[in-house]
Amino acid sequence: MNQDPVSQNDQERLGELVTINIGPSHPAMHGTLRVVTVTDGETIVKAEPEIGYLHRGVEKLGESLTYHQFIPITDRLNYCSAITNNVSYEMAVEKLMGIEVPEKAQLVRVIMMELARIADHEVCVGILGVDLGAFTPFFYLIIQREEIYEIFEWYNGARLTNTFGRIGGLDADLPDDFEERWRELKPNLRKANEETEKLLTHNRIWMDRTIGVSAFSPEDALNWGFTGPCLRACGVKRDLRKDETYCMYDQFDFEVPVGKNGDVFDRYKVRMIEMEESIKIIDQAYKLYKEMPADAPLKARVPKVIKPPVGEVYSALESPNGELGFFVRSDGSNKAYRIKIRPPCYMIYQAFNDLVKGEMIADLIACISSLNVVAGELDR
Amino acid sequence: MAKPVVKKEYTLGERIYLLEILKGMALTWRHFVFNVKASFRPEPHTVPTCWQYPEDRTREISPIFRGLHMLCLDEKGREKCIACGTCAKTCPAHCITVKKGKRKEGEEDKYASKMYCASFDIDLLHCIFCGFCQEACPKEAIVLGREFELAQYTREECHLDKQKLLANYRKAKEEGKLRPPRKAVPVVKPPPKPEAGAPKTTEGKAGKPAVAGKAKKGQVEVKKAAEKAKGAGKAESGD
Amino acid sequence: MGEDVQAYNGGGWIATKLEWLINWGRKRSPWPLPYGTACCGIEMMCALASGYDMARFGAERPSFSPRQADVLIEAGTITLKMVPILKRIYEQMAAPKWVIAMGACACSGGVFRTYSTLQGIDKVIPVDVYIPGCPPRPEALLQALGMLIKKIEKSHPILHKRYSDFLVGY
Amino acid sequence: MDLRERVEKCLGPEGLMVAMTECRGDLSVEVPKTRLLDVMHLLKDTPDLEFDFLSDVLGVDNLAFYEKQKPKKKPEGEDTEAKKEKGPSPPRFEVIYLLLSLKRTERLQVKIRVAEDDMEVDSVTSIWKAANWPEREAFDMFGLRFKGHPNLKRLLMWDEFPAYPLRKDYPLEGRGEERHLVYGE
Amino acid sequence: MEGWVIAIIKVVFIWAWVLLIATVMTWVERRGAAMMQDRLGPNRAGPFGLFQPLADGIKLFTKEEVLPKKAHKVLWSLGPLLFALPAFSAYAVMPFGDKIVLGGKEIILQVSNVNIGFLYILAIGSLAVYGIVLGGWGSNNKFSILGGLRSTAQLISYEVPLGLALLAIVFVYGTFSLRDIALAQQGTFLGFLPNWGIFKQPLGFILFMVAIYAEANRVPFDLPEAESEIVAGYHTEYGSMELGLYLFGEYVNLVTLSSLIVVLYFGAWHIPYIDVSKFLGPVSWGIVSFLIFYLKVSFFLWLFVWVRWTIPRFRYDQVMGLGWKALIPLALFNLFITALFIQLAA
Repeated sequence: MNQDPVSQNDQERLGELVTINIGPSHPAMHGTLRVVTVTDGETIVKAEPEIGYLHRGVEKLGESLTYHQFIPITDRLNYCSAITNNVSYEMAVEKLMGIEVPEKAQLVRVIMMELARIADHEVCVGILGVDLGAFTPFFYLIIQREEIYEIFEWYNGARLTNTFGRIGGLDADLPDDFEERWRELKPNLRKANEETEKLLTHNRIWMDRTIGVSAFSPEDALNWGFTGPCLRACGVKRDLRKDETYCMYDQFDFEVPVGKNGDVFDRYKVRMIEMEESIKIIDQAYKLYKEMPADAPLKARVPKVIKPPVGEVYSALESPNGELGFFVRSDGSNKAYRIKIRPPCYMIYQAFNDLVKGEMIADLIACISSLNVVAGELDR
Repeated sequence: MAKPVVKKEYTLGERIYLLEILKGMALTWRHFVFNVKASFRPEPHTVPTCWQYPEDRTREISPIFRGLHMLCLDEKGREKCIACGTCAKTCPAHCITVKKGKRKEGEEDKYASKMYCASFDIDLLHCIFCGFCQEACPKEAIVLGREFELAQYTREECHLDKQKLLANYRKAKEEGKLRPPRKAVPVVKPPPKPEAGAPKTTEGKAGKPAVAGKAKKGQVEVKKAAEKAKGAGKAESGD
Repeated sequence: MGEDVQAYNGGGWIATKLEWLINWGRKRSPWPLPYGTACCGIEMMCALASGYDMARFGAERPSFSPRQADVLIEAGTITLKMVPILKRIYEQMAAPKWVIAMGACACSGGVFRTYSTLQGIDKVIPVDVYIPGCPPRPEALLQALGMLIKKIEKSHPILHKRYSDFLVGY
Repeated sequence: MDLRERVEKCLGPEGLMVAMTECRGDLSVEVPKTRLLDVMHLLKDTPDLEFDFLSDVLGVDNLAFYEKQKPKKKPEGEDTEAKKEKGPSPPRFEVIYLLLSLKRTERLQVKIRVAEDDMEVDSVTSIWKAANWPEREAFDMFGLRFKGHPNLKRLLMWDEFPAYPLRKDYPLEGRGEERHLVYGE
Repeated sequence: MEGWVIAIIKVVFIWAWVLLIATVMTWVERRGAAMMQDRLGPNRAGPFGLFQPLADGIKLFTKEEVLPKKAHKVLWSLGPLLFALPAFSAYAVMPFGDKIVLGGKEIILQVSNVNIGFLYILAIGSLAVYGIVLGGWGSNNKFSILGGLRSTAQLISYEVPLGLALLAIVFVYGTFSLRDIALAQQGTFLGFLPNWGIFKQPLGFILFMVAIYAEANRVPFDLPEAESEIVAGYHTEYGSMELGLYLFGEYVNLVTLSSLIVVLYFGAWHIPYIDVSKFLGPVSWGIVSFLIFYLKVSFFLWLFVWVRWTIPRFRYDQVMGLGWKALIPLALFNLFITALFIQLAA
């Protein structure tokens, strides 16, 4: 946070300024965020986010659990898209051990990660709508998300915290009925997105509320460490799937949407388009998957007890929110010496004061939901 | 700092509010009519997107859903568990406690192996239903069932002891809700030695080069639970 | 409490009917305070939204103002930093109030046995229904709500001490 | 020219490089703590490096690591370490900066070692604002003090929290801090 | 004496009737919203969940009353009352049907036919804002006071276009009495258009609609209680029956405003091109006119629900901008045009 105290000019008027504490129990604060705002009427002079209300000591826990046992903990970071976290962590450990994951497993990972991305974006867009007073799109989107969860559930038995994959590959193949489910789901997803667009995108109230709100320049965004949709909304075409490709993403044909202003509207729009692109990716990945032989390996040969050699690696992937990285240092034992998670929204949220300064309280709400700050990965 | 924004030019339709609002209203109206019609369908699953849960159980729960735990019996009705404690070691939440017991003479019809669990406690409130215990279990004794209605009034009721675990199994068996056996995941074939071993030996530093395969018998298995479909021994020798 | 129940059993027809009516009102409109802090919050959202639609039970209006809520659905981890807030929210709720602890974290801290996590909210506030699971399915939340409704049915709002403060005149 | 040589060429002449290690393609370079800002400026502005994006800043407590590694044979990272700090206690903490060059999509870890008796580190918030919260977190978790940080106070734990929880000598389940706040009236 | 009895009967009747509508309205709102959102809505309490509002009422009534420590006691309890009462009082001059002839005595379906009904409605309508402001102020909560302030600014801003739109109606019909306006909407003009306010004042109708959405604090103008922004706005601190009064008062307000729309713009109890009263006896016509009136009202009530669950809400400054920059000039323009037409016609 840019912690410069309230400026001199403001100080003189301090009598008129009101401090409002928003959160942590506030409908728009997703449970655990808290922003202490200093407002002049409804205009925000200063907004200082305070985090840590969901700090569960995940990193410390990672030092006392084995590499394998830490997988379920990663579920609980960004719980909207748990699968991306799992894969990111597994990729880090695999990198540390030098394991090459079989191609088929990578394809399944891609399919699942993209499904998780859609689910995450759906929540984000839906909540953004709710926070701006449009309740209905949220419900349309959440039904489709429910279907996605059904796919997850039939894959390995959990809806949200999937504990997807294992170090070195997967623990299960795609279920047999995946194709059927996906064929059913795809048009519904598109329809729900279309309906959301219909209800929101061209509605002037929505446009007024979102266009130009908490706009951010690309230079600032990079300096603050933005990644993901929020960075792309600023007009920087950066996507780890393309730039530092992993999991065979280089074999898929998809667009990386970019915005212009970096405002709430662009973030919303980028997310909407990304969902569509994700659908495309899943189609392609599933086609490749089908071409693989049925008994193609899904798991690399991994020792029963995972003891990576001494060393440290950083591995990142493009989670729905941006660059999700895991720094893992091993001391040669079966427990990680240090695990550091680089959550994407952590970097984004620290620029919050700059994002909302000068806007109004209602915009603060819009901004916070458009950033898709997930407390689980923010506080860890 | 918010930067100046290139304001998008609104079209006339967008400018006057009403057009888009009417379009949106038409959309919600379609949903409304559809759902009102649907709500007169025979109970309980009326509106297709809404499961009226306590009555309407038409939503299928995945057969491999990770729900309530159970301790399995084999075909002869003997307890499979050998109290090896692997599940307890693997559990990230440390919610399983197993106590060993030694089978006495004349108890062969009760316990499948020489060792059995004298007590088996699971603290449901700590459990995170990750399924690692069933994956690690060499005998497929502990399994997460399909039961998901777990709410209780008190803490004590959320404590699963051995009797409850066995009862869960019997109940699931009665209802035909047993979990299907896990399918083994195909693993990369071992023979081409250089491929599997190469990155580890060359790049691996002083740390003990991670040995692929050749796991010692009885070692704590954290991985590859898939391989113990029927013959755990076979899978291990195959390694 | 025992005495209260005794007195209740001797209660007249009016008291019985009145209690029935009050209980009916309460059980048919348990407005939730969705206090979703972590993963369980997402499943709670599913329960509130179309798929399962908690509104069917009258739990339509998620009241984020504690004064207006009847059921505190505590879904998610409570950290030690959050404890004072949770406590305060509970204290701010008006008298007939119930708490559902949803998920392993809320019930017992779950997998997070760490320096910063509260090991179960029942150390701070009384809990009426526990839901194990991490996170529980939305159905489990609805089941818990059903159990809560049963609990409400059995309560004696007029003669029971806990709920009768504001109905002393009767 | 691969990254390793370029970094060497950039930092070497000025004596800014203490050691360089590579693990699975992740290059990490150790630099003297006192000249951290110079290094960062160099890395950011040198034309064929251009590490203009800061991914993350993290602290590491090496207390247990040293104890564990002593009897074993040393990987190269420890080698230099052993030479330098045999007599007194080795610097206990490390701060690792994960840099990224957007144009070249190359990553570099910059490492400094911090002794327990001198926990002051120059803050890089003047170069990258992104370092703001990560540095605060490192302060919160390890007690590393960042000089020049605009607002160095606890981030994840509450302000009065008496310990630094991610240090290796701090137990996982804590020491019962502020439990009175929980159980008492 | 007889007049008194009739008046009291009328008051009690319409009071109960409005209460009933408002109650049903809460149910309609919930079920309607649910149906639009692909879910079911409350369906447990009674058939189709119809008793849901009753259950809410009982629950709120028996809930503990919490008076915040630092709240201003008098203002705090005055707020809900001041909010709910004007909504009812406004109905005093609202015609809700033609007339019934009972035993040779003509009873008009209106509590009192005041010849300045218009002014009364405006005056009473602007009272409701005090309920919100006092409640917001008395709660001693920052969110409440924000809600209260928002509501003040909003209501005052939108009272102007509302008044101006109404003024145009007065120009057209040349009377301040609501009953006279209602009666004047029978028949057609220009040969084919029904003699309704909406056809004589199309622009005025739109302005009026927008203004009353703002007056009723409904989406898109629900800033005073904008849930995701300021928790629950002015009633954040209210718990038991005071909250019930606020919530209920809102629906009563909706009924009043919808009735106003119907009286002013939608031909009250008249059906275009057909004079139903000719086919019916005096008593049955009274009842039928009453039913027609409320059929129309229910459409507008439904519209409130429908719009609410379709669109997002405005921002505070946008509401002000819309009110002052768009609606008021338009209303003035409308007034000017109306005056011009009337002058030309004369």
